[in-house]
Amino acid sequence: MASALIAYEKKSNKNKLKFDTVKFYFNKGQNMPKKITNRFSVSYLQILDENGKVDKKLEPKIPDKDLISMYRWMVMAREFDERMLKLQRQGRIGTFGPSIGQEAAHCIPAYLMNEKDWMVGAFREAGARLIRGETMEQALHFYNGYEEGNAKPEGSNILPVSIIVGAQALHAVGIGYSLKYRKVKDAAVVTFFGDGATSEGDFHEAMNFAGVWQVPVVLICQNNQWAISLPRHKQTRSATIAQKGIAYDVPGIQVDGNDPLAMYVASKEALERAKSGGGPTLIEAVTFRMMMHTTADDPTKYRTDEEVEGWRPKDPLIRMKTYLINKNIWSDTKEEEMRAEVKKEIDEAVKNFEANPSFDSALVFDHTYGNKHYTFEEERTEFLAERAKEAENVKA
Amino acid sequence: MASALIAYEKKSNKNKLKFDTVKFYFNKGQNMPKKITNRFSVSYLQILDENGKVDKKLEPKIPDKDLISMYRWMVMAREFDERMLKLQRQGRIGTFGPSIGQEAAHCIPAYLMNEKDWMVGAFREAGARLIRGETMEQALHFYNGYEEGNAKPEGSNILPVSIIVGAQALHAVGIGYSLKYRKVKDAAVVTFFGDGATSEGDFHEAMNFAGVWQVPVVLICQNNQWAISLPRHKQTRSATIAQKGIAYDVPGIQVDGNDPLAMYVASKEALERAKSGGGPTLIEAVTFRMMMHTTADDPTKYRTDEEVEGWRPKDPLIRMKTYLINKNIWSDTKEEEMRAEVKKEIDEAVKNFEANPSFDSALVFDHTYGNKHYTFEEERTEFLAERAKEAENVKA
Amino acid sequence: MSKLNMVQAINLALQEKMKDDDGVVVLGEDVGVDEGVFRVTAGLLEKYGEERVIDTPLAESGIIGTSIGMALTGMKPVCEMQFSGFSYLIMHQLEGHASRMRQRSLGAWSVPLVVRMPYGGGIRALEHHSESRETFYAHIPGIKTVIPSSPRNARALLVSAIEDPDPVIFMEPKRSYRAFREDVPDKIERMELGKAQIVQEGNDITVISWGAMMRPVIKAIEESQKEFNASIELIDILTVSPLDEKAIIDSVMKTGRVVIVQEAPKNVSISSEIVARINDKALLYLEAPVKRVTNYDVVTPYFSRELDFIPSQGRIKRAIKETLDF
Amino acid sequence: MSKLNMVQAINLALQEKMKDDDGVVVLGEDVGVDEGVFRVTAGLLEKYGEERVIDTPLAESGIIGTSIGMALTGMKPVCEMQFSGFSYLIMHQLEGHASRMRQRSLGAWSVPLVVRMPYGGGIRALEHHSESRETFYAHIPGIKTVIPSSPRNARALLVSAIEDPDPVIFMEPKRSYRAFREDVPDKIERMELGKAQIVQEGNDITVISWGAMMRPVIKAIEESQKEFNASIELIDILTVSPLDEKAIIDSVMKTGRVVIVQEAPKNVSISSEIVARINDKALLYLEAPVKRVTNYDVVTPYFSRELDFIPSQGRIKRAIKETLDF
Ligand SMILES: Cc1ncc(C[n+]2csc(CCOP(=O)(O)OP(=O)(O)O)c2C)c(N)n1
Ligand SMILES: Cc1ncc(C[n+]2csc(CCOP(=O)(O)OP(=O)(O)O)c2C)c(N)n1
Ligand SMILES: [Mg+2]
Ligand SMILES: [Mg+2]
Repeated sequence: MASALIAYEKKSNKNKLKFDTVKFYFNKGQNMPKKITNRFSVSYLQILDENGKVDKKLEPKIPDKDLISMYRWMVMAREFDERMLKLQRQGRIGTFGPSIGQEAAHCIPAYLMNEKDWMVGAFREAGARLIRGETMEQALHFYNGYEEGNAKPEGSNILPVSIIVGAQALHAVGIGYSLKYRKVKDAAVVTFFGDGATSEGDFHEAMNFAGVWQVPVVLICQNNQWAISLPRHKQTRSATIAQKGIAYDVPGIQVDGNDPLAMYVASKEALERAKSGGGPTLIEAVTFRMMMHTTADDPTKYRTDEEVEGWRPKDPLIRMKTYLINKNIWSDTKEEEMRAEVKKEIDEAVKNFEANPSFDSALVFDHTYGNKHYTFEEERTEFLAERAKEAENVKA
Repeated sequence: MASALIAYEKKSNKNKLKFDTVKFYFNKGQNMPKKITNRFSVSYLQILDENGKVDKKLEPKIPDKDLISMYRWMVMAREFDERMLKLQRQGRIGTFGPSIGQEAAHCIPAYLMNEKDWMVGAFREAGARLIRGETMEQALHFYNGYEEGNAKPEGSNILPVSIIVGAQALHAVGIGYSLKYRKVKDAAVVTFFGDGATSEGDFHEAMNFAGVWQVPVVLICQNNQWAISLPRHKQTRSATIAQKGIAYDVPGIQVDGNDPLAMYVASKEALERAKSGGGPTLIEAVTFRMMMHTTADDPTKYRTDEEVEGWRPKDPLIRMKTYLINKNIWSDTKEEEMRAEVKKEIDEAVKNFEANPSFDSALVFDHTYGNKHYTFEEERTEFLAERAKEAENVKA
Repeated sequence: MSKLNMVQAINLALQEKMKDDDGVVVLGEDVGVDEGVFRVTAGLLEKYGEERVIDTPLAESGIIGTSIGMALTGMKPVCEMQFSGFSYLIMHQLEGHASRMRQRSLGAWSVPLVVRMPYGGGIRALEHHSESRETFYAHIPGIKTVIPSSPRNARALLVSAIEDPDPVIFMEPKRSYRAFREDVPDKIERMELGKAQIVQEGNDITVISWGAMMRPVIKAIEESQKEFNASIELIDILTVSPLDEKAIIDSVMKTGRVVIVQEAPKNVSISSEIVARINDKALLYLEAPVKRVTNYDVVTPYFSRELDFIPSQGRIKRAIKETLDF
Repeated sequence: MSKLNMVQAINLALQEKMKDDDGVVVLGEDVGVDEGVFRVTAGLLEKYGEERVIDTPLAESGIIGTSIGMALTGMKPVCEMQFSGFSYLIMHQLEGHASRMRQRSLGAWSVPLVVRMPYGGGIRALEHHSESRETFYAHIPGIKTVIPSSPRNARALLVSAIEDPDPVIFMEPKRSYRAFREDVPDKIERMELGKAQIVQEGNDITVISWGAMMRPVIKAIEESQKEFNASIELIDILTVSPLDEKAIIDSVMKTGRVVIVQEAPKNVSISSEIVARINDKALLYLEAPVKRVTNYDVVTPYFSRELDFIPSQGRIKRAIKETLDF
């Protein structure tokens, strides 16, 4: 793949900021001398379409074992989300936001990351978290209201879930700055956010800092068409999210986010660009949130079944499976075996999770600050005394 | 003037948000099927160049009396700023930020506004404020540290100076919403901000809300190349500020902000667009801050004399004067007369201002809230008692 | 008279004021089609249309900033922060503009807007959905901060907030949204902002609280009255800023003993200010130190731990006992 | 030992820590070429280059948000808010991330950053350049808020703040930036955060203050000692959160009389918390109500009015007298 895919055409007067040095581009054949000084475009990338048809010119060469592995992760993410939905309905965990339907958009880039890369996510990248080394037990603890879910996996740089929409993109840019400053080789940052997040000021500031600093950051917008009840076209008037990169001179591309091959090519190129000093990239992964926003949400209030059904054939898992089968490296038997394996892994994780249902509350006093102040130690003592009295009352 | 000037070319899939409905535009003659889906461009407008040469095809028809009046206002702004600089050096007012060099960028749009229009400024539009009805006395009171400077002029909708960079753009969009909701005819909002302001999240949110709501707002960026010590190219990597409109589907244009005719044409078109339901426009007025950021600033720390001198020939006042002279409606005698008049007006304002050097402090208790709460009345009593004791001490 | 829960009561106030005044608009994230994530804005879009019930882009500063613009033109925006945990994004617009516009212009301009925001813990929600940070707002001169505790006062206070000439932060105890119902009169009701309510009179001790804490407080008081044979005065603060100091001072002068119960952490909070006001005006009447029952000064824990930190009925009762016994 | 003003002393601390640790970077608006609008970062760019002294785009949330990212990787960003009046733009990053990352991850992650910000009035500056809003920061668990009052303690506290494992808000009293000089030792000095300083001991009354107010306070005390023949204890709080409660309580137990002087408005402020702590731990030792000398609860007026509102030497002296006479 040439690295020209993710770029808008630039014929700009960049770095020549005094307007008198601007070179004008006249539109020939026009009466009015409309002096166009800058032209931009936004591209769209799809390789494997929803009918399983592959654009051979663009098809990446991916080893079979990686293809299968990526598929397995996507299945794992799907099955795990479905299990969590059940657990939530049974009151065994709290509110959570499933990412069903968006697996390609976040699993593929996560799969392409290495140990030195940093992942800075929002809250709808369940699969990516697993791929980057968080365990299912952790996710269960997190959604069961315990900070224990945010433990850092050995040898993996992954930040906890970030719920304040958009804020984490700035952290990613700061981490990118560190990587560049420390001259860390072969390392980049991948940050995820939704279409809704692009409306927040923090997204803007992150894009702008990323552009000015030319940091190794890949900004992936999982454009799943909805921000809770707000449809994409009410979120912003721009035709694409990708074109928002133009505001910051950050290359942007719109990708079929349900196409694992397109996500592979775009993420790989963006990661390579980042690691070779080429700066940030914005990837708009066009996908769809197949489920509710969170388990506390009722999507029938704001969208039709038809819309959801219309997206079902575009499912990234179906598409990947078809591709594997067409490549003769997959079969229904293999699928069955794999699903069974995955389910067993999940069963085990749930069992482990439930064996460990609650944790010490006083821990909070240990981790509010990194060093001790006597006033907080006093508060801890008070807390423990109150908890003891509370327990007595319960007993009594 | 056709209204096609301020627009980027759009071949977009707007309003067809499902990606499967996107129509691809293939770049012919390219090997790789790069599917360009959206194209954009940014234009630059200059009509009267720094040598006084007029682009006849673009020259607007402006009545002589308006031309002279606009010129007079720009001279007024310049002379007043220069007087304030003196007053500041003499300690007769506090810190202030001169707008010398930027007169065309803000006076011309202000001149085109009517009584129903709203002006929502930042802090570097001295001339626009005068044109919209604020008095010089007010400006002097304001920069002398008295809220009295913010009185609302009769029959003019102008908000007080807004110092929090970028914040005011959102107020403008909200006012635009009201005008639209109330179906106020022939009314729009003009908001000003600097190149630095475009980095703030609030600028982004304002642009996005303006785009989504299609409100009658003209957003004018006085790109004066500097935000205190930060040069334009370190503020953002984009070649123009105008192209930031693309992120929100808000038409943007880059204008020679020292060219009164170009500012006239662009502002007029943007105001007309706004008033006819065409929505918001972003105007990047390319200009230069000829003086210090504020009187507390020392620009020699961060920029060269040559840079400043390079901009001197582009002065909007010189250009306008040349234009008037070439049109045979102006002369050095007229200039002298006018300058004398203007100076007299300023003399008088300063005299009035200094006749009224201080105001009641307890007023603050009247205007913190619109209705009374007894606790604040008690505080006022305490305040007055303390002030009285303080006065006694001074006497003693 | 209907039996309403707090969600319905707040909705009633919105309906009433929207009907009353076509300048009242509702805006925020998911307030329209979705009718608010807690359904507080149910029925509004259908009745008043998209122009007055506005689903905004996802941008809190955008919501408040544009609301300020609307308010400056004489409209009455009632905007919503989906959760108070996202309201820190609007601090600069509140501190810098909404609260100042009146004084800055010596009364020429004003910003009559309401910011509604569900606050507080107890509903097993994700991070940032459980804080009680009224301190931030209470410390800003020029705005008022109101926290209802029941359906009836929520309705009446919201009506008054919308009619108020200044910015009002209206913090809704989400834990109480559907916790109980109360008779709410059919006729529009108002409650003066800046005024506390003496919920019940008593002579031995004063308990002061607000918002979601009123429920455990009331239960703790009921038990305490019986068990300790005490006559307890209960004050519901309702407006945390400006404080109804007089209501507090009068009560302290009578009882000499005070327990303050708040959901927020202790450090630099409303309870601190109440203690300070008592010190200023009624120190000599105190027969015991004022007892503060608050959250701890720790980072708000996730939901499985949070109830260990928020004042419980038991803790409140013990504080009453301790203060009576002092 | 050199005689430095506060600007120079803060600069010294930055120089020392940048030399010490190549993870220390300075970022903010105009901190590089311009060397800060108050010249606090003078010489840093020249010595440490653009990579470590970063002139950022004009975006406060961007500054703190990227600093959080840097801090998470083991760097030590010392970022600047040009004026504290613009720091409300970073509240969500502070409350939502900087303060929480450690607890959220049970210690796996931490955010050791410093936010420097000049605060307070008295320099005839434009709107938003004069507030004292330490309340906001002090109320957020997980961060520390430090306010030096002199060149020497500014240098020592900033060194400690940069070495601290958690986010520290470092509020610099700009009115004191160049107001006086003090001997500052050549050898690096540290002061423990969370510890107040007994500036002078005394038996009759305790005066508590911090930041820019220390100067009028010291003058008022000097006069009061002479005129009222009183022995006055003076506490410089230095860290407004976490408060050094013990220093306060010990002093109150000795003197029984307290005056607190703060530049901020009264309502829900550090002074409120100090009164509350005294109530909690030393009520019975009080011989008079604690007297709070504060700004008024009004929208901060423009500079020609501001000095009428900020506690003056005279007002402080009168408060001391009143409290002694109670
Ligand atoms: C600053 C902020 N505002 C509001 C919310 C409440 N909220 C949580 S998710 C969400 C919608 C997010 O939409 P999008 O960015 O498209 O991500 P998606 O949920 O679709 O994955 C909202 C409004 C929040 N978490 N943070
Ligand atoms: C939110 C905020 N941050 C910082 C400042 C301090 N400040 C005042 S003006 C200014 C530069 C503004 O640059 P620009 O927007 O280009 O306007 P100009 O001064 O050039 O007219 C800065 C940093 C401020 N007033 N508000
Ligand atoms: Mg979405
Ligand atoms: Mg500028």
